[in-house]
Amino acid sequence: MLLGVDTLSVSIGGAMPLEGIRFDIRKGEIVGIVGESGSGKSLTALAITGLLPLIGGRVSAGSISFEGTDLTKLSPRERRAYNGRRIGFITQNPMTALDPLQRIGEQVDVVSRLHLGLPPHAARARTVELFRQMRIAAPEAIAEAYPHQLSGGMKQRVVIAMALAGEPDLIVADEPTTALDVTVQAQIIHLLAEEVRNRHIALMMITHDMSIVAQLCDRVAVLYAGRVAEVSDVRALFAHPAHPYTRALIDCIPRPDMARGALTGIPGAVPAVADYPSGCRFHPRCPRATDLCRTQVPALVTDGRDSHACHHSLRDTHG
Amino acid sequence: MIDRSLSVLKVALGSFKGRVAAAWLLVVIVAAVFAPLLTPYAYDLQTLSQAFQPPSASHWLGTDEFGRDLMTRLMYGARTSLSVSVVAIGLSVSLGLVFGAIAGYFGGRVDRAITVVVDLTWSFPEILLALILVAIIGPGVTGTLLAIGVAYLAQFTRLARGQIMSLRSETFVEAARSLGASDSFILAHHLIPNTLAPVLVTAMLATGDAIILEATLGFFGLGAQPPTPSWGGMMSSGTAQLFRAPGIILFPGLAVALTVIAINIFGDALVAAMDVRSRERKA
Amino acid sequence: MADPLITLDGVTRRFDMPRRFGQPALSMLAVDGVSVRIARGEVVGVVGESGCGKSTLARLVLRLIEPSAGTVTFDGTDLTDLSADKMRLARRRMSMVFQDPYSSLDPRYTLEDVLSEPFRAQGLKVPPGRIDELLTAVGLSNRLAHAYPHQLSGGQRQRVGIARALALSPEFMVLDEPTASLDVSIQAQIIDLLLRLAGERSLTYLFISHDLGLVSYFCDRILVMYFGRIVEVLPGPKAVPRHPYTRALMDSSFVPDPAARRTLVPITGEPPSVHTPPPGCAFAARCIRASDSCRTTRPPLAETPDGAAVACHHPIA
Amino acid sequence: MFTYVLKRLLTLVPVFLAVSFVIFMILHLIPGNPVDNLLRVGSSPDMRAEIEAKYGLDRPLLVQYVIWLFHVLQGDLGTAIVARRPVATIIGGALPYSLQLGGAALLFSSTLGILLGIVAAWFRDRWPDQAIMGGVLLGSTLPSFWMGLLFILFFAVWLGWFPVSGVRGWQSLVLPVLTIGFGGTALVTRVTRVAMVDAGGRDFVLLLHAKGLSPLRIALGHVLRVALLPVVTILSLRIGWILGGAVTVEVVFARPGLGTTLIKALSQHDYPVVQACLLMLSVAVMLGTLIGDVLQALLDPRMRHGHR
Repeated sequence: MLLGVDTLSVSIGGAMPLEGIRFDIRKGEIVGIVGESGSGKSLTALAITGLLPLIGGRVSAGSISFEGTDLTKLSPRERRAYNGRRIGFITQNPMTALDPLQRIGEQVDVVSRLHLGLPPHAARARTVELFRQMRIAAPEAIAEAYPHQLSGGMKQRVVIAMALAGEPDLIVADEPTTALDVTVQAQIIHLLAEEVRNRHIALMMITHDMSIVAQLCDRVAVLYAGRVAEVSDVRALFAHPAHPYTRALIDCIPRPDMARGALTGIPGAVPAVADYPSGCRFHPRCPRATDLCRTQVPALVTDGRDSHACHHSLRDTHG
Repeated sequence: MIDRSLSVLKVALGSFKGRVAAAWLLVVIVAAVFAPLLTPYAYDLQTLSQAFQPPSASHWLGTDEFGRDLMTRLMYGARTSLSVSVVAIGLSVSLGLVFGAIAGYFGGRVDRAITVVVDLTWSFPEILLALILVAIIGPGVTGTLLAIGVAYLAQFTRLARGQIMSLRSETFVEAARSLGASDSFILAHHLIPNTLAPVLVTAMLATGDAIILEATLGFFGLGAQPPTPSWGGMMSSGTAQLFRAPGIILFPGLAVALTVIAINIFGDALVAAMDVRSRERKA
Repeated sequence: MADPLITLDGVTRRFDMPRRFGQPALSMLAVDGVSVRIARGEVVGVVGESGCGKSTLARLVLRLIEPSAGTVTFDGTDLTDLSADKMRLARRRMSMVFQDPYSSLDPRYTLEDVLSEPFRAQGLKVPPGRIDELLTAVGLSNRLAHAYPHQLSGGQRQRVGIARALALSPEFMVLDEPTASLDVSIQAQIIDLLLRLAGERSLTYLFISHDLGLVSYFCDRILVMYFGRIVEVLPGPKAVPRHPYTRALMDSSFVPDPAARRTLVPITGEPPSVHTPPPGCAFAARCIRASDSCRTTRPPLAETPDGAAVACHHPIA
Repeated sequence: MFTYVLKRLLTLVPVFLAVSFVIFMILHLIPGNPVDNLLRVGSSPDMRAEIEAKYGLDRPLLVQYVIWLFHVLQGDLGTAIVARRPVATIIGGALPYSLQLGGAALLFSSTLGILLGIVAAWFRDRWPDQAIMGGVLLGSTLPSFWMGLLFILFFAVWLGWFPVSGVRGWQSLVLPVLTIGFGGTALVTRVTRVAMVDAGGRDFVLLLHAKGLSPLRIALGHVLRVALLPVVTILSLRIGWILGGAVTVEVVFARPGLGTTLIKALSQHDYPVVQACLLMLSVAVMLGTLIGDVLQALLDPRMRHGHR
């Protein structure tokens, strides 16, 4: 096991927007973290990359173990040694992800200089090679360019190259294609999948898009309102979801074979942290909710690596 | 509108700093308005035998070189300084809103013409503009008032124009237009109301700057002419006595400083209170 | 199509860029010669990527932007030469729902203010009970009439936007990516609501979107835009695309089924610069089927009897 | 870069024309006949005729302006009415003192202000920030002439560390620079702090942390550079503001300079001198914005490439 997140809770101010998160990632595995906005998926990414303090948050309970080391117990300096080296990070909006005043190449070079101890020339050669693998045309010229001279898709390739530069074991990608156009999104997903598979790097893919999950991931963790709804293998998840929320989320995507009127959505909206309901947080929007759901928080039931938190699991009825 | 303003005011007064600042402003305003009722002396009563008195029970802040009661002159001075500043800023705000709205809403050549003039004047220090204007209009209360008003005109035109421009590209304005709303309807129902709040807060902060500017002009002897007391004028005549009776300069300066600081603290509290509301809006 | 509600004929919009000192004047063709007819009761989708001109087209149809060339005819009247007063009257019959549910409502307005604005802007009285009726129609409680937008969720705000568009009982609505900034669960709610309203009030929609899957679900007919032009018209949601760009768009959208993963290598590159449009087909540089003629001659939009049309020298058979 | 500076200089030409026209018009806007305003009471008719001929005072206004501008550009600023000396000589004598004071004050304010701004942003909402921002509030609200008087009272009269007035040696520069610098530093500190906090909250900073860079390196190597852009903009726009402070402070400390010259000329209605002083200050303001733009272009590749 590469990464083990165990009963992780995150506090910001007095609120606890993330509670009891549990899932794990094996070496070379692609795991999707999926949920609507407000589900806590980006906070999970910040917790794993140790960037919570930047937004005034902290891990208030639980552990994040990376190859057996609990990252939450490390000093800031020790923690920092993991970033860029063992764990790469790709942010949502490539347009704002790069320092506007520094040349593209220097921004990538610094990773291999800092973490692999390469001298400037070797670092640049490595950057250019990474750009070439990212199918960036004229990589030497791009390395000398500034961010504003590149398109969004091109910048996201640079950000991916940056994440790969430290030869990490895990890349955390927070909605890396949401800000991009459909055709560019497909290019980037394709490229990202190819690179992590070839290098046997684990990928934690944060997304709201169930179709990206279906296309890319080996395993999936579904989050709702700061808690885990379900963790499962991707095929099992789409074929036989355990949690009604997972089912509903899949059914929100229009498919070519869908009849008009079949798309109804999920009633209501994801509650804000201050308005989390009692019991199962999904109960106000759930067609299967009972009194039990309204009062009792469902436990996260574990079955091997899979788990789900529902009093009336769909799998119980389907067998 | 009124209940929204009240709720902002309540948040602004929620902090200790905000309350102290508001209290001081209230004291100054009351002193200025009710000066004749609050002091037994006349502001221009010269009693040369009483010159350079130190602070005492009968003269709380002492007397000046002509034996005039400093406290009395300070209170009457507040009348001049506050009213000149407030009226001058009122002038800049109203004219600035009109120019800014015209430039921002209609754009094109009108906008470019206004912007060029405004940017030009904006890059000049207010004190220089005011000095030029006083030179043209002549010293005195009216001259100071107009000079300050024009000196700050550029700032408010810029602000109003910027507000209107950014509001104009808001979707709710486009929505109104898609429903058949006319230019004047949009101006009256969306643009002006949404511009008012930030302009009023800035106006409040600018009033503080205007008080300083008025005092500076007064210090140069270009403000209200003797014997009418103003904070700047009192300090101007006090320079000659700097070493003998520093109080003549100290107290008016302190009055200016405290009032301007109070305005700034209270204004910042208002800004913060409005920010809290807009953050609630986004959440 | 005997009696189209809307007819666009050669509609073009050119934007002049602000001139920079010592540089030649730049302009861009946001929409280039678009001709479309929309029948009463039809739901027409416009799909394309950012910068293809679809949002400009939406605004040209309602004359929120003046066309540089071409005409827009609404129920037999040419909108492009109506006087301001006549145009205001015409606006009672058409309306728009906007993409951003946050900036589309004035933060100082209560929902009641928002929903009475269409009447006030037209100089009309608000019919008694109309506000409640509109709120109910879009599935909002009438207790919310005095709420401010910041007290609502994104989905609720978008419902308000739809209610406002319905206020004057229009026949035609332009929907400019009404669900693009919403979560999928809310997107589905809104699409469901729009479909229901279209049925109940026999509305005609022009639906703008970047999501081919969504457009195929929602629309009767689909126009595909690339670089300011219509490159393909799909006569029905199940029609097989023939333009390589439409095909690429289709291959780029994933399916929510791990058993149906795409293995195709996606198209490369990005659209050309708006300031230096290529002389031939704008898609040629990214197209595997492109030939020399594609790079020099612009393919016309060729219609077929079944209502399909494609602008390509080498359409897929 | 050279062509960029040249282009910016060219754009300043119409601005200079506009400003100089306004300054020229002062003579016509003040009450009274322009000729009378250029002459001492009781001047001979000969001198009157000479002035009228020199400035073409019987010609249309625009022609008069061109003639005046022509003289000005040749360095002929006219003759002072009261001092009866060429204005250029008066200005030439005053300018070095003002440049000295303004330059020193600008250097002081920007260095200290940027430093304090960085410290305040680094310790945001903790006591060093609150202390600095308290000082900023004082610096931006206390009238500068009053501060000057207090400084004189305290440092010159009571402690005797520095001279009360005059221009003898560097000591005489300390108090005036401190006086202007108090307000100037407050301005720069506030702008720097806001810019640092704003830049520090941008997306790219998150990614820098994710690369494993140290917070200090991120703050000084990346955030500061981005934050300096608005600081430079505001500074260059407000150079005039600091020079304006110099006007008041020169008077308080009885220093020779443009400020004292201007105030004295205003009170003596010596309009050629007033015009010349204003012209000098305007040119300084314009050069300030030019230097700001050039600095901006040096710092920001987007400006160099003609974006924004």
